[in-house]
Amino acid sequence: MNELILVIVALPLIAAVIASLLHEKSAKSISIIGSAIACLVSILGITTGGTIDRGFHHVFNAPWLPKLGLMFSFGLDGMSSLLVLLTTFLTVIAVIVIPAPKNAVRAYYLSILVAGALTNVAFASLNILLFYIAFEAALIPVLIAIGMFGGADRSKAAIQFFVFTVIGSLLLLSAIIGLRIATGTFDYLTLKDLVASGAVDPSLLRWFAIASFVAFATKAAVVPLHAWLGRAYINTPTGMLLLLSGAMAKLGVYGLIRFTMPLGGEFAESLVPLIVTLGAVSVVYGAFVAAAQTDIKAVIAFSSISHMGYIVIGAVVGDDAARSGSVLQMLNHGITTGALFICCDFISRYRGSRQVTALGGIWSDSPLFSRLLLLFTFSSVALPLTNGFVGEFLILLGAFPKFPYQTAIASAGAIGSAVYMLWMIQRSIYGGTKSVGSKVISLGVSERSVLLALALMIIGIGVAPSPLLAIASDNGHKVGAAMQPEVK
Amino acid sequence: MSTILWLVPLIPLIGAIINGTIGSKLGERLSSGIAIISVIAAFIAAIAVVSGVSSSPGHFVESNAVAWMSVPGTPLSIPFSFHVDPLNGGMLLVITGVGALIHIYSASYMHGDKGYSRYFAYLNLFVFFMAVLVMAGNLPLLFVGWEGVGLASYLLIGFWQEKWSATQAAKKAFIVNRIGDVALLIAMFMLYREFKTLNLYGETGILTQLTASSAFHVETGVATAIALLLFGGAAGKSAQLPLFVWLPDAMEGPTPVSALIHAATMVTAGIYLVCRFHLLFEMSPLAMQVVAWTGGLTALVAACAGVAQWDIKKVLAYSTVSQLGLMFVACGCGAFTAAMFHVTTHAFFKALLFLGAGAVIHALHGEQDMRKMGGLASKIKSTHLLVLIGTIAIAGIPPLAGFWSKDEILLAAFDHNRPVYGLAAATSALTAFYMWRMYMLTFQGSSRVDEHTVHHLHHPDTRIVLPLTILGILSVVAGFLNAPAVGLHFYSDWLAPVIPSPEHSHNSGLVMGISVVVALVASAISVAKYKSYKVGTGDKTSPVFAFFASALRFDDLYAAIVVKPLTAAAAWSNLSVERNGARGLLRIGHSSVDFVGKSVRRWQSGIVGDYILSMAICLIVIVSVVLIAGTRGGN
Amino acid sequence: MSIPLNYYIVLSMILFSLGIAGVTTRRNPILIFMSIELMLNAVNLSLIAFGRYLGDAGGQMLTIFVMAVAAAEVSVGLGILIAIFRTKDNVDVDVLNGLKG
Amino acid sequence: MNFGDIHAAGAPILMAVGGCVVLLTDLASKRSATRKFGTFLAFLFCIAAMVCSYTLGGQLRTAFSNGIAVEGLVVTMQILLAAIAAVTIVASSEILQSFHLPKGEYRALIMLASAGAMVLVQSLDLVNAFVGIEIMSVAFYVLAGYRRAQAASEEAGAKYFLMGAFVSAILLFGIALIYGSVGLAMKANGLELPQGYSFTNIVTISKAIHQVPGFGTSPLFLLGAVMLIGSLMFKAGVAPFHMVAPDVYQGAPAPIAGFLATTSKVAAFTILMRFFTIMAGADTGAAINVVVIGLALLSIIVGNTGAANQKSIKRLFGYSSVAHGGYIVLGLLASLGAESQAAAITAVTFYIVAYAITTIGSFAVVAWLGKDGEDADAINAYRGLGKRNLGAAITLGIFLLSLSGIPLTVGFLTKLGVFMALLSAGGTWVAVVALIGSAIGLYAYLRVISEMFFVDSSQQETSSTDGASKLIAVSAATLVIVMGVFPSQALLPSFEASVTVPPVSGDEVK
Repeated sequence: MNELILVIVALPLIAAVIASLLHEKSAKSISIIGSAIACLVSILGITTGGTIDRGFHHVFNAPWLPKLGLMFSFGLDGMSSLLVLLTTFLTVIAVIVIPAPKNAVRAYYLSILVAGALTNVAFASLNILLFYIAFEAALIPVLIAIGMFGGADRSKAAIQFFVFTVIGSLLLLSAIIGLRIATGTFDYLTLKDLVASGAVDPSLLRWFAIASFVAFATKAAVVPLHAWLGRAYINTPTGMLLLLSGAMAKLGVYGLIRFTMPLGGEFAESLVPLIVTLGAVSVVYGAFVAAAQTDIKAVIAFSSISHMGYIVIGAVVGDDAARSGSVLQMLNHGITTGALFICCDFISRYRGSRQVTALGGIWSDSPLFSRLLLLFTFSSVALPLTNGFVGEFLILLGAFPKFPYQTAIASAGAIGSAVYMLWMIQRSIYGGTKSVGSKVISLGVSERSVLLALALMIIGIGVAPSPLLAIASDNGHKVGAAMQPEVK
Repeated sequence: MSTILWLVPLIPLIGAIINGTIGSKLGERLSSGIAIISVIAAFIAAIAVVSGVSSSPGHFVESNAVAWMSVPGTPLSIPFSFHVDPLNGGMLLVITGVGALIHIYSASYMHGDKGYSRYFAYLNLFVFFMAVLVMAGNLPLLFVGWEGVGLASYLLIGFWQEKWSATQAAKKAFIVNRIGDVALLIAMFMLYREFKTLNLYGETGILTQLTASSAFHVETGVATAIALLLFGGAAGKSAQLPLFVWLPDAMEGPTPVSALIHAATMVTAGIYLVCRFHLLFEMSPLAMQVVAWTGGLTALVAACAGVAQWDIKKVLAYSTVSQLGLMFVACGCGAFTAAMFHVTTHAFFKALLFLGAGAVIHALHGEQDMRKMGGLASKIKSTHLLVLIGTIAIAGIPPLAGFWSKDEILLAAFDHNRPVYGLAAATSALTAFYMWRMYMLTFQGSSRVDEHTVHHLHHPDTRIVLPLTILGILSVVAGFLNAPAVGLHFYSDWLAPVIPSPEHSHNSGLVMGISVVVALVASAISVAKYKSYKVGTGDKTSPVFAFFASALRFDDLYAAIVVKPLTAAAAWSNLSVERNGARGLLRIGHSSVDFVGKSVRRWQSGIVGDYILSMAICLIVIVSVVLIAGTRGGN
Repeated sequence: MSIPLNYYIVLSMILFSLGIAGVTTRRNPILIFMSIELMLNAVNLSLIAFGRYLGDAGGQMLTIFVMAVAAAEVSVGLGILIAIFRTKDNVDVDVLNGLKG
Repeated sequence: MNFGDIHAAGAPILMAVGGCVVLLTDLASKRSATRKFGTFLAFLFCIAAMVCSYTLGGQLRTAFSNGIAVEGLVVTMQILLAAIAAVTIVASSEILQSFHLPKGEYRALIMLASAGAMVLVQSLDLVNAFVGIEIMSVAFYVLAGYRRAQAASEEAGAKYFLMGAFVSAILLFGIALIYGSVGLAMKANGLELPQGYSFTNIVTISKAIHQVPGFGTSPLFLLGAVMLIGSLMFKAGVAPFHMVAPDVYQGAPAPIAGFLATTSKVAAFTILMRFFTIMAGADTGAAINVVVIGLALLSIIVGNTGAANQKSIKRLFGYSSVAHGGYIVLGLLASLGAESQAAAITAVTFYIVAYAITTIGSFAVVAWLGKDGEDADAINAYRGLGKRNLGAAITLGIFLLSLSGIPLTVGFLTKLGVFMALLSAGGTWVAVVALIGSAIGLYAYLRVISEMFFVDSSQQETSSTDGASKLIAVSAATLVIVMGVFPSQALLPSFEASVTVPPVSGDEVK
């Protein structure tokens, strides 16, 4: 039972290896099977079970390089189990919906599956060094996907993305090593207890707080550390983009909740106002930049700076409701933005362009697609009874008492999202058809079912979020409380 | 009872889902049938609910709570729960009732449109959200309805989405509403901070806490802030200054939509919100002043704009804005009963007028310009008669509905806020003027309709006439629900449990006299002026007229001070900050690396002599460093 | 009365510096060789002086090593230089600038 | 002088003898037959050397009147050196064939150079160190210029020689000064020369440093030490003494370049480690630390930035070797701290081994992709390689990622080790600068990866003929990954080499 996470990680990898060995035709189906089973298994991960240690369940330990203090130690709490589920789910739909590039089918699926698996390792790891390794190694498949299958500007985008994010994580590495030297362990729970008991030199914790914040904020594309995002997202192939924007960007926020806040000591607390302000700035800035785009993929890309701003605020503000909302919103953002990117991919495939100037009239010839896109749009606009509203509402509600002004500014971002999303909708699906080589967007069975499933999730989470909130509310901050290990 | 509460919103929702999913396959009869029946059913349920309210001891009925948003380990738990008391009970009847009539009307009006079932899906969806809005037992749920009706309005304004202007108007409506919504949202956050709950009712509910004397731990400053934010939301939804600009454009939607959403129901949500929180508003005189003045100014501005419109629907749109303004005047003067009463009567006669206008437009194959109308009285008699009733009602001529409800407002203003009374009085004069102008231009005078159309007039069928008739009757009699002058106050008694009845004012006679005179005089002038209108005579040349026609150029103002700067800011942040700034940051790192690399490679000149030289130099430098550092470190 | 050690050391340092100066300034490989030889002999001098002063054979022994090694080096180096001279008939070391950057 | 001594010095002796034997057999036998046989013979001697030094075991022992010492570190390094030599000999058969270069001499030179390196690695007396260095270097000069026909190779040889000769003079002067200063200090303080040790012996030096007050900071000694360290840094290709390295690596044929790069680094850094360990905890003032930090950071910056935007991949590897030299020096810096010493030595040893494997592999790829002996040197020749020759592209990609220290490659673990040692020695800001430097390096390496995978090109598939290099490259890549994921319990302990210096009998201790 404790090996659950190993299964979740291993299945896609095995599938990837098999797929890359077999003929191209079978690659897709095998990848689907592997990732789908992993997704189903990760549903089990939500239920508490296996060994339970200080708030984490399915705790698994095995030595990797004990001399370096590097262990395969995994454990899930509500937050990480949800994020693992999200990652596996996004992997599945990425494989199902987005067709692989003709020339290198196997490499493509390989990169996606490996990226998903490594992201899961990071989400489930209870050993900081292991987390770091996965955190950084997961960049390689992304690098390859961007560089090999990306857009026009791919090689530059790939290098920039990689170097920029690695600089952040190198700082994190130095901080992690510092912790190890001071405490002699990489084990998250032990470190957490040590820090909580004030046994660690605060100057070191300060350094950890700063370095890890930089690393994680870069990952979560918090302004002004978002510089890599624009070019990277626009040039990332949609399949990988689902994982990159949907799951990996969440590693940043996850890191803030899991590591920076608990291990950063008082200094991390003193960073909170800064982080919240940056979050609010990201919300507004992202909206502004998104509003100036004409490429719908770019609109969605920059919109996610805005959305991540909310999530970051909720993550650090130190209010249970806000933090739970933030965790839920990570899911929501993964689902909604994923759906939007998928639709964007359809549009560019069938209409031959992503420029709003060349689009229009999709509603009249592709009604179902258009309605779904409209729904996704309003989920992104955080309309009540869609998933987007629940998350943002809880985040802002929780953040308001402590940071009224930042929260008010962030709330105003809701106007911005309405502006650019509705503008995009108006230009792309309303009106009359403009582009010459435009075909009717005909959804296959699998594509249709995936989009409908996403739509149902959006409504479902919007109407009945409580079960997910119950899981999401069991996140990092509780571990400290349940200090004494309870053995089941 | 609680289950019936659920029926009110859910039946229309089911109708919407059916029409939205398989509607296109059902055919017109069936899909319109489903829609109409669902709303009528909702209406019946509403009647049941309201009767339950009147019969229940506490004058309210409450549904059971179904979990929605709740975070374990925090006090936060927000259920789906409905609460109906006299205040929103009355509105519920109006919404479902008028809604049903308009559904029936639409069944004929929208005949032949390729989006027929989609239209009814949207319309049902609207009824659902509107019901949720008024029945909501807590603020987030109210917000669901609040933004939901915004969504429905967006979808219906942009119903003909091939039409650029339509989608433009829809977008504008949603975004302007969003501005108000954000204000409401922040108000919600503040309320949560103050009251530690978002429930409106129940022993811990916000309103209950407000009634309790303990409520006054909220100091006035906070109360004012919250009240103003709430009013901000209301101003967005109810098209008040400065956010009224979306409503005239909203006329791009089908006319029945304008009747239902943009006249009878949705736009009154703002008044409902303010009345709901009247205790809070009463705690803050400043807020009351703001509400009253905003209402008064909006009323006057819109009335001025109404005078100068040629598009029949635009006239009605501005008149709606202006009437809503009057309602806020009432709120601002503490006459919440009057406000709610005017909401009701206005729903009747404005719906009547819109539907009548719709009938006219329908008859004329979509012609909306009054300059191309005239002399229709003889041609479409039933419509003419009913529109006439509506005109008299809104013009404030006794004994029709408009007179009574408006009179209450004017009285309250007269008693509490004379300057605003002046605004309101002027407004009612202008109202009478432009309504008669509209009537005369449309039905009287010489026909300016082109020949072809005259001979092929669409004559309204029963599905159009019936709703008009019912609304006509209501517009006549509804006034007597609350006519204190003649000793009738059913309505204020009905609201009494929620809103205390106003004390009798000794000025009523005076005010009533003034308003009657004003209304009659204005009407007379208007009739005289437009008895025999010829195209091109007079007024549209004058700059004042043009200024009024453009609603005091508010759109241009916003374009100048809001839209342009923000667009510029967006472009700037994209180009200057994102392209050159953020990516410039990358470029700087990149080029600095290149720079160092270049110098390193220049150092590597390839000439071994230089190598040896630089090595010797480096050695000497190091040696000197060592000898200095070493000897210092030594002692 | 023998010459103090310091004299030898200073002398050898001067010689060594002269050698360095020669190596860095000259462009003719033969002269560079000679300068290097000068440096090596400066080293030898100092070694012998130290050895003599300490009464230790190590110095002299190392000197022998140095001589041998220097011979080996020179032979190899001359070989290389002749090879170069064959290709480009010019023994200025500055012509060796194909590899740079 | 007994069998024990012979055994202790067995590896270099075997290599040297092997070199001569190979040379002679090559003379004796007919040209055609020798290729296989000579290679086999050389290979055999290399194996023998490995076995010999493996049998020495890990515990400390000295030989030849304490002229040389043997312990875990020496064993590891000698095995590594022999392996490098063997691999190089195998890898070079291609170029020897296609350029009609004399084979016997070549193998002999490789083995002699390796023998010299081994001597240097295990020498405890600076005189032996000097002899070792010279044996190694002289062979290097010849090897660098071995492809006489080609101007570049010739130039490389000449430059290497001129610089090398100059440096060995400096080295000698350093030795001489140390010799003198130690002698004078002991004489002045009436310390006895430890029994059986000479003044130039590291043990004696350490005794002087630790027992003579103020000796560590005496100008004479510091001057000598700096000259010694500096010239060894030159051999290791550390900035600012790196300048000849990129030229030589670019000029020499790929297998030779790989040999030079690795062997010289292994040897030089090992002896440096030994020298640093005796200075650990000694009062040498701030001097040595300052110098070492300066050199390390300088070469990290120079190496990584210099590697950026290179046109020649061998030159890129040259600069990257400079950068990695810098990281190793950081490890040495940590080894100056008493408490972080063990960790530092382990880290450095591991780093050196990993670097040797990666570098040999990288140069092997360059040789592999070359057409009939000519190296595939121009980076734009790698454009679109992923499409043409995926195997080679992936292999090189692995090496590049390892060089840039990305997790799941050995490069990450090496950097991790060095930084752990460094931070535990308290060099936080040094570490941060170094980290930024490695990010820059990442940029340089990614350019090649991007050329290989991300850029399409119309170049034709080059049919590689060099099977040996291919084999070496692939196996090295495998090793890089395996060591990166499981530097398994079998591998790690041997790196827990402690550089030990024979204790000085206590009676002199005052």
